Amino acid sequence: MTLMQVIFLANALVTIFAALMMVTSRKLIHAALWLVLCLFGVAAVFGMLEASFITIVQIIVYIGAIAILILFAVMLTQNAVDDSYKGNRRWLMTGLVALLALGGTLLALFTWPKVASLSTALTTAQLDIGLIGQALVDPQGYVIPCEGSSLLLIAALIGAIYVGMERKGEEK
Amino acid sequence: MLHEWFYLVIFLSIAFLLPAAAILIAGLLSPRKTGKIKTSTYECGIETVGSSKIQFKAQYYLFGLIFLIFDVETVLLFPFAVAYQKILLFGVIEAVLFVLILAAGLAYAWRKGALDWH
Amino acid sequence: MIPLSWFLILSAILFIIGLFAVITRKNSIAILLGIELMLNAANINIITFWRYLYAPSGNLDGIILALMVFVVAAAETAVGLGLILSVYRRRKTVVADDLDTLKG
Amino acid sequence: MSFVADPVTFIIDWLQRVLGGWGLSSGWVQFILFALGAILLTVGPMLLTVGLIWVERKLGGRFQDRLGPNRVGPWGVFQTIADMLKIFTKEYITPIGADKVLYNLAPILAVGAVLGVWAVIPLSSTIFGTNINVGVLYIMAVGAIGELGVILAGLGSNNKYALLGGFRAVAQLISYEVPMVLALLVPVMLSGSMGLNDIAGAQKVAYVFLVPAAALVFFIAAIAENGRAPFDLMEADSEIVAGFNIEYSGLKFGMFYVADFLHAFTSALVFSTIFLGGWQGPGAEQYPILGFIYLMIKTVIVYVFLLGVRFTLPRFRIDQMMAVNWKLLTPLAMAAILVTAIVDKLTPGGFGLVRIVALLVSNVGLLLITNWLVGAYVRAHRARRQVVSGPRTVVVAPPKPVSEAQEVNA
Amino acid sequence: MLSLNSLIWLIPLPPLVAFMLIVLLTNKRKGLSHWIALGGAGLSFLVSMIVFVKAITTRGLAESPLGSAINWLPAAEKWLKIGVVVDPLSAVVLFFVAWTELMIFIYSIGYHNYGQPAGKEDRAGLPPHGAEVREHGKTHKVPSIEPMYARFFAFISVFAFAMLLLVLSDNLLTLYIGWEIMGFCSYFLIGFWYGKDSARRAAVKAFITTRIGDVFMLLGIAALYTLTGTLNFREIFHNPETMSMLTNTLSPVFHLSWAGLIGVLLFMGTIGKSAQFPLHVWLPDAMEGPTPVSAMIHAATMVSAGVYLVLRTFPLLSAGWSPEGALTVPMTAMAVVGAFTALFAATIAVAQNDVKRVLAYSTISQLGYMIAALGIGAYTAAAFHLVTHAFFKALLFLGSGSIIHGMEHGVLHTGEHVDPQDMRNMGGLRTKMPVTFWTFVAGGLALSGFPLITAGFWSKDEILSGAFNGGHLAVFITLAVAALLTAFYTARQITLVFLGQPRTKAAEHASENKPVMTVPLSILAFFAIVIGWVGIPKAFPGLGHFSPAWFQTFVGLMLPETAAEEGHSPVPLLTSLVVALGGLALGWWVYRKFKDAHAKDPLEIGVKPVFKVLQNKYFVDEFYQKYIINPCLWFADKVVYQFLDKTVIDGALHGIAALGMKLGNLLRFGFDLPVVNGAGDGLAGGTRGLGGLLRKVQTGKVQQYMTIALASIVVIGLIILSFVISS
Repeated sequence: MTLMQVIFLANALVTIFAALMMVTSRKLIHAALWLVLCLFGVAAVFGMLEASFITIVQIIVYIGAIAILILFAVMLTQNAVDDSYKGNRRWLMTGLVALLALGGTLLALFTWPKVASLSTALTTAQLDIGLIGQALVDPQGYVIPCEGSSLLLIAALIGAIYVGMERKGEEK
Repeated sequence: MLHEWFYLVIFLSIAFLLPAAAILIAGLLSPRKTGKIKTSTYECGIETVGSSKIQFKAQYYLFGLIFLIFDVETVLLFPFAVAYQKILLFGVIEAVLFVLILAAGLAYAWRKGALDWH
Repeated sequence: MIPLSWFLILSAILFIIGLFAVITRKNSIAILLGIELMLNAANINIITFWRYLYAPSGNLDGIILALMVFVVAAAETAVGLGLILSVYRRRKTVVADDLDTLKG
Repeated sequence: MSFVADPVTFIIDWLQRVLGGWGLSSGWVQFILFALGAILLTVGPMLLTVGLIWVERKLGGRFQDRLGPNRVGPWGVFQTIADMLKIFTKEYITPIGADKVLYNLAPILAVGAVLGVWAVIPLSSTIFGTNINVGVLYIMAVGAIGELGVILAGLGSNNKYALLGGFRAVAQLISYEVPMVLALLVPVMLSGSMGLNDIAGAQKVAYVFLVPAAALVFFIAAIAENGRAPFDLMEADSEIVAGFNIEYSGLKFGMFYVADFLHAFTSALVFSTIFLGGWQGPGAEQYPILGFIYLMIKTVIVYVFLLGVRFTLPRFRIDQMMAVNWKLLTPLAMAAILVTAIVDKLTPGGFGLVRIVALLVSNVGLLLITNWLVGAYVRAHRARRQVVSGPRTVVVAPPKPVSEAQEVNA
Repeated sequence: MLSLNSLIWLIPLPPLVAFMLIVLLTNKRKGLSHWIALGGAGLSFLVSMIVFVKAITTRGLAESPLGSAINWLPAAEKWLKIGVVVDPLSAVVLFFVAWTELMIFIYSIGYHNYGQPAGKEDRAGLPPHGAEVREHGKTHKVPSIEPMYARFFAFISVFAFAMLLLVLSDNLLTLYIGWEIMGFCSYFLIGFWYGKDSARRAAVKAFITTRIGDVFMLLGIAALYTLTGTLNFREIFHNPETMSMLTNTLSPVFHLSWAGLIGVLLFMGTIGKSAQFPLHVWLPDAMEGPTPVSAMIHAATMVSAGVYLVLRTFPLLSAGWSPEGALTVPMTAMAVVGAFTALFAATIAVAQNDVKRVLAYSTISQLGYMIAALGIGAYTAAAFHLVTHAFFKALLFLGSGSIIHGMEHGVLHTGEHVDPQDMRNMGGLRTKMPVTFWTFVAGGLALSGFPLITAGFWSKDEILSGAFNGGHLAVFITLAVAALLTAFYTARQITLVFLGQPRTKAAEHASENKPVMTVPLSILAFFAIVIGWVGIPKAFPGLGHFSPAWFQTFVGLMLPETAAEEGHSPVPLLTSLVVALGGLALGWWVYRKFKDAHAKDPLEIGVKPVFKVLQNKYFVDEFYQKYIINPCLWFADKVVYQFLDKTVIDGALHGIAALGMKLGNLLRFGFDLPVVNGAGDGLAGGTRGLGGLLRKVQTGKVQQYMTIALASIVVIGLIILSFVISS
């Protein structure tokens, strides 16, 4: 068991624990915060996979923006009744189905030949962010996803604003 | 590559442990006499009014939303910025287009009055 | 070195937990949280496959796809929360089960 | 490399040899060295903060034509130490109903986030925490964690005003992070890398002179990020009773205080690294230690300038603050990016005079245009309001020239 | 282009055009209509005279007759031709037809009181009742004009067209068409006053009886056509091998040769048309029609058409006969029927009181003469008698019309209700109506065969000598007796009508008719006398060698092989003299003292039972009614209607309908409702049930959908996995 594997296992445990706590925590704020912790774990996993840009983006976008937005939303809808997952009746059955699904996927996973392949070292050149930048803007590369994402973003922005803004009519 | 992140992990853990340790020590040093009045929520000294859960205005969500969109935009722009010296004018124009589209988004928000804090 | 399977197992577990959250939680924001978790699990998978199978050959598909997942997640959360808030403003509830007007 | 030129690397090599000698595996040696470096870079700033507090209170007094602390020790130098000791022994009062975990975690995150920045700042060409290739983004990420700390403080201390203050602070922080980040894009574009070391190294001519617009935007956003001076709405007494750290006492409150002061100095440090060339200076390559001194000089200058701004400008109202950010800074930042991107691409590479002049002229032009636009906007805004009051036969005193800041929130 | 041959076509057409014009355009205007009719008849008269003169002057008319033919019906690969022909026979017949029809047309103008005022209560369909006229103060009744004046002229024009078509046609088909149109016109004209019930019944009776004859005739024509493939006279009669084929091949009926069979069939047509014995009943009843019609039908056209047919097809009937040999079957039939009818009709004529009915029966007997003559082979004699008879019979009929017209004038004048047609009410009209008297006497003498001067004598004499010379004594005797009776009833009629004193006031007031009626009478009288001289036979002692015997030679051309041999014995001459003069004297003597209109007829006093039988026409009508008509009616009613129609056909239909209903019900309740509807409803019910089932799934709760989706993904995943693992 090398150091990396130990770190990975520790991190995996923390993340899974955080995820479980997120699902089972009664208060919504706690659920959100457990999610943040879980996101840190995921960022660590990205770090281990040597995708430095993705790690940092994960932290900035997910924790920096989405988590905060979620916290805002939680605060905005605080007066709604706090739900306790125990109350609703279906969790046992879904739990079983989920486990079954998990078993199924893992089973499928092990039938896949390359499952145990190991990673190979990456040269620093390959890790340069500039490559991504070039790829993003190069017409042969991924310019369409890039421009597409900008369109998606603006659409989301306009949509969310339109939906989110309180219209004069119904301030109750 | 890994040892850099390694260093950062160590650095951050120390960065978080240091104040924790300080607080812990202060906790030990400082006296502990809790009283009902003392621990009640501080309302400038007067009794607390209403429940602590108050109705929030929608601006918080709107600003959070706009921040999120622009945050993601900036993140996507950074690789372009890094590769800026190496790409041709065409790439630049595309990035400019990218920024302009989102500027349009900002203009829309501005026009719809989502940016005002009322 | 960490074999590929470990990452996939981790992402599978996270995905299932996310799914479980989406199905069982009553509060629609909790559902959104679950979705976020599932998206992250997917992202782990993407980056893992990129790292183990495509990184040596310099192919950047994985990274770009991951970025796209981020963009989509951001957009989805923004609009989702917007919807939830407007529903909350009108219906005073965020419980998913109350919103069943599309009942057959 | 002699000790004088580059003491730090000299010491590191020496230590490596010593620890190697003790028969430890290279991994562990690496670990110990990293730990040592990290401790240095975290304890250093904490101690530095003590000095900073003193400097700030002294200079604040001077700005406001008063003495500032001069009782404890010569010129009040030990005043902050006295405060520190006091704070250490203050009692922790945690409000009932407060969420223990969040309440206690908040100050730690706040300080940790600020300290985190020091990891990536290149103190000199050779001395730096780590030169990860996503340095600038790392600073943004650490900033995000700082915001998280603020939120936890608000949420944790079961107090209506704390909650409201917390969220208002976060709203301000995240709004100002947008122009800051956009401004950071410009130096990255010019230097071609995100690592702060590379940016500092690439600044043969300080970027302030190349892209003053971006520098200005970054500077204003940095001030707002700190929650200092004109934007210090967070713990403004007149608004919401010391903002989110109402329920804190003892060192937890102290920690917020430390975070606040350190953040100011750190942002000055980042500004000088990115826009003033960091350790760039005559003979910096040969004698890295010189680089460190240059950096410190530049940072102090910027810090003093920060304090100047803090102690002169009155506080923004929250809607004005938001308006300034979204309606002025963000568009300006975007315009700066666009202008520099296009102009830089059109002019020949390298630090040729043409490129410098072109960039400088375009940025200054941009600043002038924005200034004119703001003026026009304000006049239009006031004119419209003027009409609203409409003609009244009562004799009206001639309207005083109302500056933008005193506008009363409708 | 108007060559003579195509001119012939012009003869029949003008009356047809006149008919069209009258019917379609001018039936409202009486004057205009009768001028159009007259014009048509006049034009055809002129053309026929031209053609007649041309025909007489051409040599060898029989071999190459005038005429032309056109294609009419496409029959298989060659066309069925129709055309007109003028050979000696048709020329002669054309002559007398043209003359008589013109006279009748002129006469009928007067007869229908053209120019008289219209009667108030006169209605179409009934004879006019006379009109009130106010002249210088007093009103007196005057004969009113016939309301259906134009209609009358239209029909007689068509009648003329039909007769001319029949005469001129060169084939049996158009002959038959003319024959049928005449039958049709006779129906219309007899039933002219359709208001009278008796007129309607008479018209139907005439039409049906002639129809019976026509049917057999059609059979004959059809047989002829099938055998020879053509109906053209010249192609059949002048074609030796067809004639030999017809005579030699045996027909399936009674072992008759085909010629014999067709001959008999055609002769039956003639029996119907010319009112010979079995089918003569319709002719006396035909008197119901206006007198010009009776003249037209019973003198000039209709009846003579029958004889003309036999004349035209004589070669076929007499196929295989030579003057010395035995008579062929059709000829014997003709001889027997002809002779018997002659005697039979003569006897009935004697006992009739109606002036027109006497003439009707006399016509039947004279036709019997002609048929008998043809039966014994006296071809030219029959033709000659046909011509002479047409003239004096037309004269007699128009004369009787004039008498009746006069009597009606008297009746209207006196207002006395007495039958203007009954001879007993007349008497002493010779002073009242002199022209009618003299012309009527000329006709009567011609009919009875007054020697030397009247045409009737020469033609009847010819027949008698032909009969005698041909050795047919039985026929000779019956004809002689018939001649005696003819003379007797003619004298009877003349004395009853003209001689003596007027027996009723109406008779006293009878007045002479206008010239428009008397002029045709005198013209016909002239012909009745003169026409005889044309055919004086050479063998006649005395005058014989002077006369050219033009008629015999001219008409003789038709039968080149049977040259008329000259009979030398004086016996027929003597008998005809005796018979004629004796009959006349006897008739005058019996009826000269007949004074009282209501007194019994002297004959009746004499031979009461015989008279009664004769008066009632041997009860033939009653016999027919009882033994033929009633059974037919019974058969029609009971068998055809009751049984066949009602029970069989209706029964079958009702049965089918019932069956259909049962089947329908069966299908409906057996198959339609349970199966088809059942399936449909079942399907609908099933879908609704399924819908209900599925609705439960649509809970509207998003998370439930997610669970279902997850469950299905898992199941599918496992299945796929199992495959992956197993393979």
